[in-house]
Amino acid sequence: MSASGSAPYTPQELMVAAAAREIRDGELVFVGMRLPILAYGVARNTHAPRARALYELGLMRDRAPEAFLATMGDPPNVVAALWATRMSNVMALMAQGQVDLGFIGGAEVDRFGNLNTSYIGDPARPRVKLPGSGGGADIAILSRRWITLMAHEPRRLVERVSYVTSPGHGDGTPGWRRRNGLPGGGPVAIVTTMAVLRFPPEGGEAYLDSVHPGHSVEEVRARTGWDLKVPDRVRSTPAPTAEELGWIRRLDPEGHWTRSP
Amino acid sequence: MSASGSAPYTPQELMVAAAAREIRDGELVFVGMRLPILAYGVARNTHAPRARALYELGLMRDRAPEAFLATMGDPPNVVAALWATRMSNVMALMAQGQVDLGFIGGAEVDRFGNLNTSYIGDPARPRVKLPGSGGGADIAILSRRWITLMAHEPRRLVERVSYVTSPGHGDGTPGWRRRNGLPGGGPVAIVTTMAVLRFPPEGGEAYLDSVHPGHSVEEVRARTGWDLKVPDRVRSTPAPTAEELGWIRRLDPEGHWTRSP
Amino acid sequence: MTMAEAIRRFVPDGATVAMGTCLEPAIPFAAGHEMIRQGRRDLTLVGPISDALFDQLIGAGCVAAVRAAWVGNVSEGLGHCYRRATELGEPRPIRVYDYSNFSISLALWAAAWDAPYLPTRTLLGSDILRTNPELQVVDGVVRVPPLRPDVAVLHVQRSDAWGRAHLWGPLGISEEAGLAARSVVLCCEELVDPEITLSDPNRILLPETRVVAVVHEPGGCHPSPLQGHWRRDHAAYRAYAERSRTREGFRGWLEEWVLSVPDRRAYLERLEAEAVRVRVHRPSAPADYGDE
Amino acid sequence: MTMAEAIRRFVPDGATVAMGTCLEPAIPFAAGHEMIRQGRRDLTLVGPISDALFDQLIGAGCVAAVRAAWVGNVSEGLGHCYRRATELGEPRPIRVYDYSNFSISLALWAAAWDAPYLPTRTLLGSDILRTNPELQVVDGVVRVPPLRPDVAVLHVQRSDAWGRAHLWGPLGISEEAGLAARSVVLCCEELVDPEITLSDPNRILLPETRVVAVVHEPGGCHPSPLQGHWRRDHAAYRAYAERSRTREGFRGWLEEWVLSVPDRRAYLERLEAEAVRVRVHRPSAPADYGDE
Repeated sequence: MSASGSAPYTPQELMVAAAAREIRDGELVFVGMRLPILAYGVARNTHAPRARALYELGLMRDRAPEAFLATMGDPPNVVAALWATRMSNVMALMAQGQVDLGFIGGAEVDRFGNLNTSYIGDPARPRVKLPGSGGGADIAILSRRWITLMAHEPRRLVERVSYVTSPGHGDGTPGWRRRNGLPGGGPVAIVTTMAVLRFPPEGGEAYLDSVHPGHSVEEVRARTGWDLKVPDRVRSTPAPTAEELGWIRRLDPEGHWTRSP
Repeated sequence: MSASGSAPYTPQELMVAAAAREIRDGELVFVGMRLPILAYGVARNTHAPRARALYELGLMRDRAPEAFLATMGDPPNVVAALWATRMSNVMALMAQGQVDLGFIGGAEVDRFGNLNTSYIGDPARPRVKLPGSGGGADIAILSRRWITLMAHEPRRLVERVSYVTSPGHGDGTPGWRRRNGLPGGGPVAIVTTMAVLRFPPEGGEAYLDSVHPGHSVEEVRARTGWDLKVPDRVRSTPAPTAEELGWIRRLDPEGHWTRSP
Repeated sequence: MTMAEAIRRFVPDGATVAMGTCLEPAIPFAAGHEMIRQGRRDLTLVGPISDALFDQLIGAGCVAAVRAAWVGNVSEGLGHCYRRATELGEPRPIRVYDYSNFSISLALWAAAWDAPYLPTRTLLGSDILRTNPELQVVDGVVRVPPLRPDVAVLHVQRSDAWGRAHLWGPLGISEEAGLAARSVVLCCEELVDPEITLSDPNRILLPETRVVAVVHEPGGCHPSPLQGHWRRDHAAYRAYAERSRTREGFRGWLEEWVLSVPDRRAYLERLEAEAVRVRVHRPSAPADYGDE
Repeated sequence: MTMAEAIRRFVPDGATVAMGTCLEPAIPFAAGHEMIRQGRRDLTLVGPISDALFDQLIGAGCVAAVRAAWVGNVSEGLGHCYRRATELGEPRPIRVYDYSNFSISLALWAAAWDAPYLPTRTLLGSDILRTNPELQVVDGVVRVPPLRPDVAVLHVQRSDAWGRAHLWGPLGISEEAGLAARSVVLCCEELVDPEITLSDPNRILLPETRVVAVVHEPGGCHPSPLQGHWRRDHAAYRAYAERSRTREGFRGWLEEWVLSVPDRRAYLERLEAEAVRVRVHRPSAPADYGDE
């Protein structure tokens, strides 16, 4: 899957830029794996110089190391960290509602923002065994708001996930999270390779907010596994700026995350 | 209160020696304040070279510093410690049953080994407000066995304490601790300025085990606030050896704990 | 930030304040004395044990309640002001919430993790369950509810201006107190460059996001010890114990060592504190944070 | 002690073994490979996430159950042996107990503190509560029961022969795993004199009383990184991901890198591991433990 052949950036680069813009200056961001690691680096070096990053293995940082990170545990990520500690301390901050924004990867997401990263099919004899929650369930339940990034495919954006690893807005009824005792606010956006989907402030069902350059509303609807809500006016996702692309390519110089097939 | 005027040691020195002998080689000892700090040092340097000390503020040691300690937190106690950590980690070892022996100081103890270090009189308007539990209740409940040291006075060895800060054998009925969910084994001895009282292996009521040189069974009974059980044969507490006294005086060179009035 | 400003801004009347979290070492006496000078009232003090500092604040009338496992003078015995307050209501009555050391740590961990309570077997069979009704026995275990100080005041060996603090020696309940508290006021023996603190992120005690003030206050923990800097001043504890036996004695002590002293610098000058300064240095072996 | 002896003595068939407790760094691959060589069976593996090691043990047929939050290959994606075991029962079926990262940490803290459970709001609304029936919702909160590994295997930068280990960098769940486990096997990059370890008691990870074996195993965590010593060998993870896609590919990998290799020294020689050795050194500022 790629954007129009002539686009000066890859779909992953656009996703990183879009994710980076979700980070507000001064926020504490729970950074997951892969693209969010880059998104934090871009945000920190552009519009959010005072954003801090929290990594579940036990790190807090106020800058992205200028080295490629294949994982949050790569040694450059520890140098000049603000705190190297236990996972449970990092989780404590999240449990207290101190984490403004979290990122979670997923294999499947549904119209209510529930994520499955555990089992496709019967958990007792799954068709596909996915790696599991990691910190995903914790982020989904405890962070103030969160975002997931995903390839836009019908098998990934599904009507209802068969297994809820990381709960979003549950069954989509108003107040589902509060009724079930989930402290955090839940998902606010799904950033895909084709579009940005958002949730209403009160939760519920995702709607199409913007379509990436080179894609159409029709294409997005066709590649979404449910009848996607489309408001009257759908924006075009702003392309990555030269500055954003510059940072992405500095942080992922070999394109491990952003230029792989 | 003093031993016979000609004794070559003070009552406190005898108590330290008696307490030290309760420490077996290789044991993990939860060391409290004051005399037990010295008792660990004596035991470690005489018959229990492999005994380790645990201090609730967050230290483990395998030797006593050769410096006077007014508190467990004095800087010499940290140098070459085996572990400098959080209190909750030290308490974890005790909760797991890893602490063989604990020491607790007290203002009042009763015939069943219950200690009061909190309130004399009505807690709402106490006649005397004592400092409180510190780690005492934790040691009393969680350590495998424990010992208390006390001046032998009728107002201190009482029929029943009015407030149980650190539970011993409760109401003295068999299995009281097990019935009430207390994991540790409870008190095994009360070392006083005149005698050593012990508890039967199954708990219950203290009995007179040995009388310190210069004191008599009658004197001990007269200074005990309950009708103290005295077996047919009562030993004489062995006097501190020259080696024990040497260590006591090296660890408390000015007699802060052992030669004060 | 000066101590006076930090206390004025972050320790209001009625605040719940955790101090003395390392037990005997690193007690923020300078911060407590400034609270007294500013006439702070109705504080709730939180700590595992308190080696004299709580007694002083209580005697000065700053305290409405104590949540602690032990209040006294560790090498000398009872806390005389604590006794007068609890026995006689002088200078004012205080409410005492009894804990043990383990249970107050659990109360802070419960707050740090936003747990509704932490269940434990400690305190079973103790009358602490009778006098602290917040501690409930359910299904045979004690439920320790969360305890959230408004502010934890911590004295540490060094910090940078951004609040990355290095504390070493016994930690007591410092970490959980800082994580449970809504804010942290750091008092540091040395104010250092971030190159020092960030050279060892594992020694950083707490996230800087929790720290609201960094006060450079050398000697701020006297008479308590601080590894690498100060021995314990036993004589000062003994003198305090003796003078605080009577209310008049305590007032004299308070006037001499707190009220007539403008700040910590003047206190240390009056004291001739150099006698308890650590002169033998024992540097730790470095850890190598090399990355490429 | 050699790795072979440590695994033989302290990791019996059927043991519950915590590994990979720092998440991506400091994974004790050498210990895992020795378990495979010794044909260990019916292990229960405990960890927060596993970056390939659990996949290898599962593929080799050593594993009966996994208690973890995530099993895969962090930079490459799915764990292919894990998939074959769970989807097809090859080479044998395994039982999966799902956790999240936070909840597995709490399970270990519950064991460390001997709490009957720890209550938390995490996992509310997650189907993890459905597939791990040990996690019960009572009164609106999740009760995480204690998890007590028989042994925690930890790779650290340095230790002395008595088991006083210095570990730095992100700690993950290493501390609670060590405190919860009945015993700890330490694998250390450097075996050092006690003067080094005892010069910094705050960096000592665990009480020596918990440590049953110290194995001096340089490079024992390859291909995972170790601060100050090894970068992450991304290429090795990628090669493993590709070769393990098929059962045959995995058998070939296993033969080449585990079964035909007598020990870690031979592994490192075959590997030309020097390419990922850290060459930039960044020593931490010392802490002063001076006392008098």
